[in-house]
Amino acid sequence: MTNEYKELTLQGLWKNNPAIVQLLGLCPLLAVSGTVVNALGLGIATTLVLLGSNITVSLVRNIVPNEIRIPIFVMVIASFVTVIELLMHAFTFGLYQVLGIFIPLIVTNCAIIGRAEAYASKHSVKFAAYDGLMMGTGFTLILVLLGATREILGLGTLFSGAELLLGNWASDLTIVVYQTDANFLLAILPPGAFLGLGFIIAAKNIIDQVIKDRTQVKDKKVVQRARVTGTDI
Amino acid sequence: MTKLQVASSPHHHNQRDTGAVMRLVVYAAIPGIAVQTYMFGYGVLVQLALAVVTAVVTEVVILEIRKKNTERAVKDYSALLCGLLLAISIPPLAPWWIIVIGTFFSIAIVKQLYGGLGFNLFNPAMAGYVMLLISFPVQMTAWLPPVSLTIQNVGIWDTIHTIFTGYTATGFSIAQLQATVDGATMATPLDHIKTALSEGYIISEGLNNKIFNASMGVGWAPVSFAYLIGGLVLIKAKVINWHIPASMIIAAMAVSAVLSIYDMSTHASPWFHLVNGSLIVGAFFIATDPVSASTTNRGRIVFGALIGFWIIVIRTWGGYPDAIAFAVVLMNLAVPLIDYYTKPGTYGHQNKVRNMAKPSPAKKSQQGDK
Amino acid sequence: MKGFASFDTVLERLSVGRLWDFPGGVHPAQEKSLSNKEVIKNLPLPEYVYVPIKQHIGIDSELLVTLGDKVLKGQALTASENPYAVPVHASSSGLITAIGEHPAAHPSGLPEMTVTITLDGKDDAIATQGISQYKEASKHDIISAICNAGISGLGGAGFPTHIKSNTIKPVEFLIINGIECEPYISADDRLMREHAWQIRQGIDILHHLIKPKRVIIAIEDNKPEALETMSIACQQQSEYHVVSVPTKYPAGGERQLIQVLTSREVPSDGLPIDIGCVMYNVGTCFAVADAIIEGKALTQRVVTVTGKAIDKPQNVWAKIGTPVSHLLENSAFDVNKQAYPRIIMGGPMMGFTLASAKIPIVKITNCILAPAAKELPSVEDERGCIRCSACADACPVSLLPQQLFWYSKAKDYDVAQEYDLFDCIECGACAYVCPSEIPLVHYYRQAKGDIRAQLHEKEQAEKARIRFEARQQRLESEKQAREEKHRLAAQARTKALNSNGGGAKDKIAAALARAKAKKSAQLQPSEDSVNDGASVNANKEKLSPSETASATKAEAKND
Amino acid sequence: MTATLIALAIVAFIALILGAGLGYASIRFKVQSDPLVAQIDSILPQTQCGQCGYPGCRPYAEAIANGDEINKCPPGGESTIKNLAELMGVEVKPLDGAHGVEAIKKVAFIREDECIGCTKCIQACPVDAIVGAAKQMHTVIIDECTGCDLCVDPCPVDCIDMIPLHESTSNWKWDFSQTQVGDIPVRQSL
Repeated sequence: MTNEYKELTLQGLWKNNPAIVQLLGLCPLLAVSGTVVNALGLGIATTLVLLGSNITVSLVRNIVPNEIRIPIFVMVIASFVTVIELLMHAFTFGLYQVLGIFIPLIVTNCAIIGRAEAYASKHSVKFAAYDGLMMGTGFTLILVLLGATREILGLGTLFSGAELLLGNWASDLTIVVYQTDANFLLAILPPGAFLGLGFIIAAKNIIDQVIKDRTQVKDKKVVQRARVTGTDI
Repeated sequence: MTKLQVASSPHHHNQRDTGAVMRLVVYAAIPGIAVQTYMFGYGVLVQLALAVVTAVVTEVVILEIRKKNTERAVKDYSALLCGLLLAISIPPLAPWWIIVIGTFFSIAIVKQLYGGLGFNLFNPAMAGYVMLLISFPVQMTAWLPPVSLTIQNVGIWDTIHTIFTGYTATGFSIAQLQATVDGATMATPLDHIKTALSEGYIISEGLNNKIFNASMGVGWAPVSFAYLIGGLVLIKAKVINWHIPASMIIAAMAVSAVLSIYDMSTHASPWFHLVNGSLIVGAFFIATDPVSASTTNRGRIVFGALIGFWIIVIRTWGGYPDAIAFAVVLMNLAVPLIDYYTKPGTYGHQNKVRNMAKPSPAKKSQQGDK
Repeated sequence: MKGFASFDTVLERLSVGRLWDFPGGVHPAQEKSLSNKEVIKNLPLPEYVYVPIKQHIGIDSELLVTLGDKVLKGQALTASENPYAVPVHASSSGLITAIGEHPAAHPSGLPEMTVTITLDGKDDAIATQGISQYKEASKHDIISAICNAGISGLGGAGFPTHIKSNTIKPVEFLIINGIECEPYISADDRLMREHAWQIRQGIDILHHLIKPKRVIIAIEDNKPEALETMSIACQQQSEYHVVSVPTKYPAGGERQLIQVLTSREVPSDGLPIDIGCVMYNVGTCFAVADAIIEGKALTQRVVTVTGKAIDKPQNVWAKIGTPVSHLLENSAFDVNKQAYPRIIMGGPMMGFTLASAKIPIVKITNCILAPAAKELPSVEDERGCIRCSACADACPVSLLPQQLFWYSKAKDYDVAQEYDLFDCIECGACAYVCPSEIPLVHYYRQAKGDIRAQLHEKEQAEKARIRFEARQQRLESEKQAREEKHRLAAQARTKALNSNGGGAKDKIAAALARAKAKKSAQLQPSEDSVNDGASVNANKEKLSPSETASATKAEAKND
Repeated sequence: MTATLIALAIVAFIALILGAGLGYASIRFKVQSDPLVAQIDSILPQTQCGQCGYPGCRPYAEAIANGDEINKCPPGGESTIKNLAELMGVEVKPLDGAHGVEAIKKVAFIREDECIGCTKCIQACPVDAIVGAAKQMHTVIIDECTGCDLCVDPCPVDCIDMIPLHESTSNWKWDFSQTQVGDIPVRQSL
């Protein structure tokens, strides 16, 4: 793996993660991360759109006039979202119904247009594609993490409703972590998403701080002071 | 070696520190708590003890983690007060973990995560209450009837047993305890009216119930009045200003008056709204929490009035019977905005330098306009 | 009509004794009875007096005396051409034994230029000539007599009195401030009780100078005796109103008192004169009477020495320049009653702690306060602000002290100024009521200091930029001029060469070639014999400094 | 199928119109940005000390405008970095220690009895704050001195000191940590 790919991986998954660093695409992130399966479904959909749009934007980057690039990116993204929506409608109808409005809303996911504008429109196709993949994966990971947390806290289960995404065989995947009659509704409700996201971001910052403290290297450099004044009078 | 004391003026200080202020609020709540205990049983005291212990322990642990001065923070009694306010708001026989989770949430998340005393955006007790109410609606609405109406005599041992196991020592569940003398299941007055209205009854029919005594909820109205006394003491002692309680109560009464004039049969009277539920305790003890309330006097009036407005709106059209917590938390959000637009005019800024020799008529009329 | 009542309205309300109020304010325990029971005492002369050259908010003056001079009481030590300057005087007779730095009567305790006089104990005064018939004298003479007597406001700010009195704007109310709202202090109280008549004379003089429509003598209602004596002293003058003002701190603040008496607000960017008011402290009136009628300079003032660590709290006549230690010794200061050394100059609300007991009494010193162990307990550590807004309720100028505190602490000075930081009068009411014991005023002072320093830096930077650019331009134009000169010279030479014909040209070329050959022959061996570094150095000496710099740079790069 | 085609055509048409509008707007409403360099220059402290590695504050301002780091100015210190970060929309960074440390403001002072009148410091001063002439004693105009210390090195006899600005009662900033503990009577029995 070359340096660029390594850097892109790091950027997408950690350093510049769209969900917890750039805080983009919060609307679907907060809304559909109630369970792991919902989160995974939306995450995959977003990743696919991101991949497609990054490739396309990168392909056309040299022929798009600067002034109207944003409308064009939006059209590209909208087309891919429509494709994904139709695919989900066809193959994972249950999930399609659960996610509802949030699939079309991927069009307005700032993470996607953000990558198109910030990266894909300036780099070659292979890098843009890889960037899209990594950013999408980073986004999906956070979604799944948040979904898992909320699902465990709120329902006491994991992977409930897996059949919606993977077909009927997957209904056995559901894990019951604990049984309760007093569900912690707050975790399932939107405030739970905000709180959960806050804690994930806090955890990330703590880890970063620890890493930084460990790898504190002192690079000494010497700077030559400029003589402001000439004396060649 | 005694050190030379150099300091900025003033060298004189009022002797009432934060701890004293908070203590006064706690003392002022005592009559209310006493009446509440008398009316609703020992559960109130048990919840109070649980809440206070949880609050102080949480505060200490988090302050230790944050490497802050623990001792002084505990001595300011703010955690204790927060636990107290939460404890008096929840049903006396709610399971123990309700109050523990609620208090922990109030202190750890709502107060300390925002930076501790003075930095919290929301009223910790009310944010904790909201969290509990939306997370555990069943447990949070399981109010017992006032002691005078119950068939079961719940003693102190029964109370503790119920709070920790869900059943009295003799094996009754909360649902059984909720039954009144005439066998009807009991709810709070506000709940009762809400249910009655949803079942198509009109207000006067709803009031025609054992739990009401001249439209005052048995047990509820005395508690309100006891808190009112404490609140007036607080105003007298200048711990709180009159602005928030006054504007809040007046606004709530005004809104409900308008509504009940509009339609007597489906909207309860202002008097009903005042004495049933937590309007008074909210106005004097909860909305006046200095940290999360507005900080200017004009702002306090706006803040209180809007809380009063929301209380009636939520009680009338909302999904929950009582609304203090929602209204307070909602208005906490608006505080920075209110503060910004209610800055008092600084001395000397109304009139910039004028010419005294000939006060021009234009300027005079301008003043008149002001 | 907020903030401005007409003359008639004010008069109407004065006549029935109805006043206005200012917002906020606090009621600290008064403690005035410690010191206000006994008459003002005269102290034995101190050994030295330390007279700071600058005692007012004006400009530094020029010294009139030198080391070793003998001076008499009332002799001017400084003089200045600047109209804002006020002279200082020797406060007793003696020898000038030092002129140098001495701890100043300032919160910082930093030294200031001070004249030290070793007293001879005779207290001989310089001959004086008063203007007893001041009504016949010209306004200019009276004003300059006030100035020469060294009078600057004795109330606290120390604004030169002659400037204030020399107003050309019409004045409706001449207000005499006998409020003394700080706890503990009773200097003005005693002065009014014992010297009401002379204060009246001072008021008469000021009345003659300023010609106000009315005179209001305002005294707080916790000083009934002073109220009575002043009323008796002023009963003959119909346009003098002696007014009892409700006790509330800081009612004695100039702007607050004007608001209480007239409901008018001094514009934040203006002076009381802009709303037709002028205010003097009673002590200033007393000094003015001394200066005009007796011709005496301001050499002493009443100082309250009080506090529970003082066994004999009292009011004394203190010579300007008397070290604080002398006052403490003569008032039976018991150091063992204090938990830690702490002497406050001024009142407990706005005074400052002293770093040294050698600090002298100055014209604005009204109190020396030595609190005992449990009196005025000092604040340990501040706690977090609980946003209770007790400070806003106490603020007499309707600021939001809490917001100011946030922004001052965060060094967000632009916003702090938006919240009118500079309208704060530093009265300390906010910090007094703060339950978290935050030293609010201290934060404001630091913020104000920083803002002033920033402004100063900005000005300096702008000046430096202009000078730098001017210099660059000058260097550039000099360089161009030089190049132009060289070019012209070269042109002239070429021209000369061409006109002289090929022979001359060849000759010069030959000469040049010879010189070049010689030079290279000389250089060759030296370069062989020394190392590279030395040759660089050798070259360097031929270079101009700027080239040296670049050469050094090149070397550094090579390193 | 025709329905799709019609939709496509409509969308294409709308896109064309809107695109044209956008293109026009981008030319018509082009914003002339403020001269950034001047703004940056006004934030810099104008000591002209060269510690940033550029000959003067303006060259550094130009460098920042072209993307150089904002943390190279020791005389300006934290507050300058903060202001620059705000202006440039970048994150605040700690001062780059390689360029020097933020120190209290000093001014140059020439020990006049040692001065030989070589004028080297005069040539070195970026703001013409030193007066004097060849073979004459030089002196620093304290009010004009920026404290850049560029005059110290060129001096052949090392007679220039950088001394901190005198703190007096008029520029004191309520910092009690600097207050000298004086001779206030102290209780003996402790």
